[in-house]
Amino acid sequence: MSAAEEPFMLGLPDAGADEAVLVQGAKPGEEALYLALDGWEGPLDLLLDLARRQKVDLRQISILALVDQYLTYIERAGALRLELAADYLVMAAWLAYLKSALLLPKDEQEDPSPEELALRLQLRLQRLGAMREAAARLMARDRIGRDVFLRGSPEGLRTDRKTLWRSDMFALIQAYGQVKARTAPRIYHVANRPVMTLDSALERVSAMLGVTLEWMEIRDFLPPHASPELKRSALASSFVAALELAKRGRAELEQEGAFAPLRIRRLKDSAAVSVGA
Amino acid sequence: MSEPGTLERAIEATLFAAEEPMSVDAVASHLGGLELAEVRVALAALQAHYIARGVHLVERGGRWHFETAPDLAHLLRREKEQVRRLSRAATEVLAIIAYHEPVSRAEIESIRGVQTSAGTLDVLMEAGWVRPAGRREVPGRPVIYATTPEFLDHFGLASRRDLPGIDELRAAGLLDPVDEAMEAAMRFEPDETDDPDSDDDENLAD
Amino acid sequence: MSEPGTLERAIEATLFAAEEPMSVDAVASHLGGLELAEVRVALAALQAHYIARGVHLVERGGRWHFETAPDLAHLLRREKEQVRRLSRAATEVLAIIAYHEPVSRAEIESIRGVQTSAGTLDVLMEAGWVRPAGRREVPGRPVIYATTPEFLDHFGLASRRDLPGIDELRAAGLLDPVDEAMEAAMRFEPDETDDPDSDDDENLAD
Repeated sequence: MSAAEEPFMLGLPDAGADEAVLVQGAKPGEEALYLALDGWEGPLDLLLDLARRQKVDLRQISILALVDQYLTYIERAGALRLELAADYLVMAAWLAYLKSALLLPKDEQEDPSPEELALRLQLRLQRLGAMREAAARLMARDRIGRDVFLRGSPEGLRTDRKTLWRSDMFALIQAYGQVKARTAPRIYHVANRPVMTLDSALERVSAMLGVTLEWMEIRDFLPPHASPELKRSALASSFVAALELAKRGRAELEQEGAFAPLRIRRLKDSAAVSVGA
Repeated sequence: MSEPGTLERAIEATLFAAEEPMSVDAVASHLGGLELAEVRVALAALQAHYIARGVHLVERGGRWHFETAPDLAHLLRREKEQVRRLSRAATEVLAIIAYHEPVSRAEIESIRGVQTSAGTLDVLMEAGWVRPAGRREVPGRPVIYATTPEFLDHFGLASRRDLPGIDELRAAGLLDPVDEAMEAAMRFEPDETDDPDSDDDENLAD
Repeated sequence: MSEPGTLERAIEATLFAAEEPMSVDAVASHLGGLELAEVRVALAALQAHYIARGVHLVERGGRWHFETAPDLAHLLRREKEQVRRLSRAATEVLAIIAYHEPVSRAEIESIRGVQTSAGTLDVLMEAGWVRPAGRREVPGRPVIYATTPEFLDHFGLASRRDLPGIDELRAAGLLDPVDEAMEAAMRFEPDETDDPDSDDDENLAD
C-alpha cells in the first residue's frame, strides 16, 4: 500500500518561524501570505490552517474540500515557481490519491478504506489543533516575569550547618590502648624444644656400633632417661642415621616384618667406623 | 484587622525572604521541625489574608511563594520583558509535553507532523520547564520528557490538573493517540461524529 | 479586615517587586505620575497594615522597602546543629594528644604508626578539644598541639592527670595484643557504622 501510506511523518525539520514569510514580488496580503509555504511547519500545519478556514468544528470538516484546497495551493505555488519542499508534494500526491479513492465506488476499495484514511487525517488535525490551542492558552496565562512578579530582592534564607562532635572517655582510652598495643615493639620467643639432631644421632649410633658386631635393636640406641618428646625425636634421628650408615656401607639393617623390631649391626669389613670418613 | 499568629508571621517572613518557592516540608523544617498540618493551616490563613492585596501567596506544584497580583500586571511590566520569547514550534512542543507527559520525541513528532529540531527541546530544557524523565520500555528505549515544577511555577499552575482545558481535551479523547481514537471511532457508527453536544469544545475551532 | 485600596495595592506590588528601595518620587512616577501626597498617604496606610505582620514596610533615608520584621530576623539565618560521633582515627589522634601533649603532627604520626590527614586535626580543633600550642624549637619549628579545657569538660575529666595510666589500661584489657584488638575493631567497627557520614577517615582506616 505504498500509495496509501500516509505521508504524515515527514522529514521536514520545523522552521521555527513565528510568522509567515511574504513572498517576494507577490502582492502583499492574504494571498501572498498563504503562498509562502515557509510559514507552515510542514503540510499538516498547512492542512490545519486550511481546515480552520472552513470555520467549522474539525470533527465536521469536509475532507474532500480540504483536499481540494490543499491541491489548489500547491498548484498555485507551482505556477508561481515557488520552491516547494518535497513533503508538500508527497502530501499533495497522497491527497490526490485519497480524493480519487473517496470518489470511487465502495466495492473497488482496498483496505484500509479511504474513509479510514480520511478519518485518520481528521483525527490528526484535531490533535494538532487541540495542542495549538492549548499552547496559546498556556502562553496567555499569568506568567512570572511578564504578568506577575516575584520579590525583587529577597533577603534569602541561610542555614548554617554546625557539627557538634561527640565522643566519650571509653572511646578515648580504648583508642589510646589500641594505638599503644598496635605500635608496641613486639618480642618473639621461640621455645627450645627437646630434639636430637641428625648429626648427634649419627655420632651416637656409629659410636655404639663400634662396640660390637652383634645385632642390636634400634631402641637400644636411644638415650635411656630421655623425656618422651626427646625419645620420639631420638628415634626418628637414629633411624635416619642408621639408613645413612647403611647407605655408606658401614652397617646393615634387618626387620622381620612390619612393625617388628628394627635391628642394626656393623659390617665386618668396615673396621673403622667413623662419621665423616 | 485580625492579628496574625506567631506561626503565620514566621511563615510570612520566611516565604517573603526565600529566594525559591518552598514546599510545606521545607517551611516546616526551616522553622525547626513543625507539624506539616499546622504549617498547612497557617499557609491557608496567609493565603486568605493576601487574596485581596497587591501581593498574593500562591501554591505551584506543591511549593509556595509570594508574587504580585495578576491584575496589576499592567503597572509592573518592565520596559524589557524578562520572559523568553518562544518560537511557535517550542510552544507547541511544550504544550504537547505538558498535556501528554511523559512523552517521547517520536510521539511529539507524530502529533506535529514534522521533525522536532534539536534546538527546540534544548530551549525548553534550558528554560527549566522540561526534563528528561527516563526512558519508555519499548524497543529503542526512547527518552521520554516531562515538565518540571518550574514549569508549573512560571505558568501559574497549581498542578498539571490546572492546565487550561485539560479535562475537556481528555474527555474528548484528544489526548489519546490517533490509533486508539481510530479504534474507538471504528467501533462506533460514523454518525457519532455529528454528536449534537460536540460544541463543548469550541476552543478547538476558532 | 479592611480591603486595601487600588493605590495601596499597586504600591504594595511595586515595592514588593522592586529590586531596590524606592523613594516616594520613584513610586509616584512608576505608577504614572501620581501626586506625591496620595502616595504618602497610601504608604502610611500600608505601613500600618504591615506593622503587626511578619514583614514590615520601612522607610530608610527617604526610600521605602519591605523587610522581615526585626523580631523574626533570626529566621533568615538559621543554625542547624548536627551531632556526629568522632571517627576512630580522630579519637586516636585526640587520645595521643591528650596523653602526650604538647605534641607535633610528626610525633602523633610516629606514635600512631599511620599518617594523619590534616582534616583529622581540623575536626578536633572544630570540636574545640584541641588547640595549637606554639611551636617546638627544633628544625622546621613544627606546630605542637594540646588539649583544651573544653576537652576536659566533654570527657568529664578534672585534669589530664585523671587519664588512666598505661598500667590501668593494661589491667582493663585495653592493651591486648594488637592483632586481636585490631581484628575485633575491624570486625565490628562500632563507632564507624553508626555514623554513616563519617567519611573523613576512610583513608586512615588501616
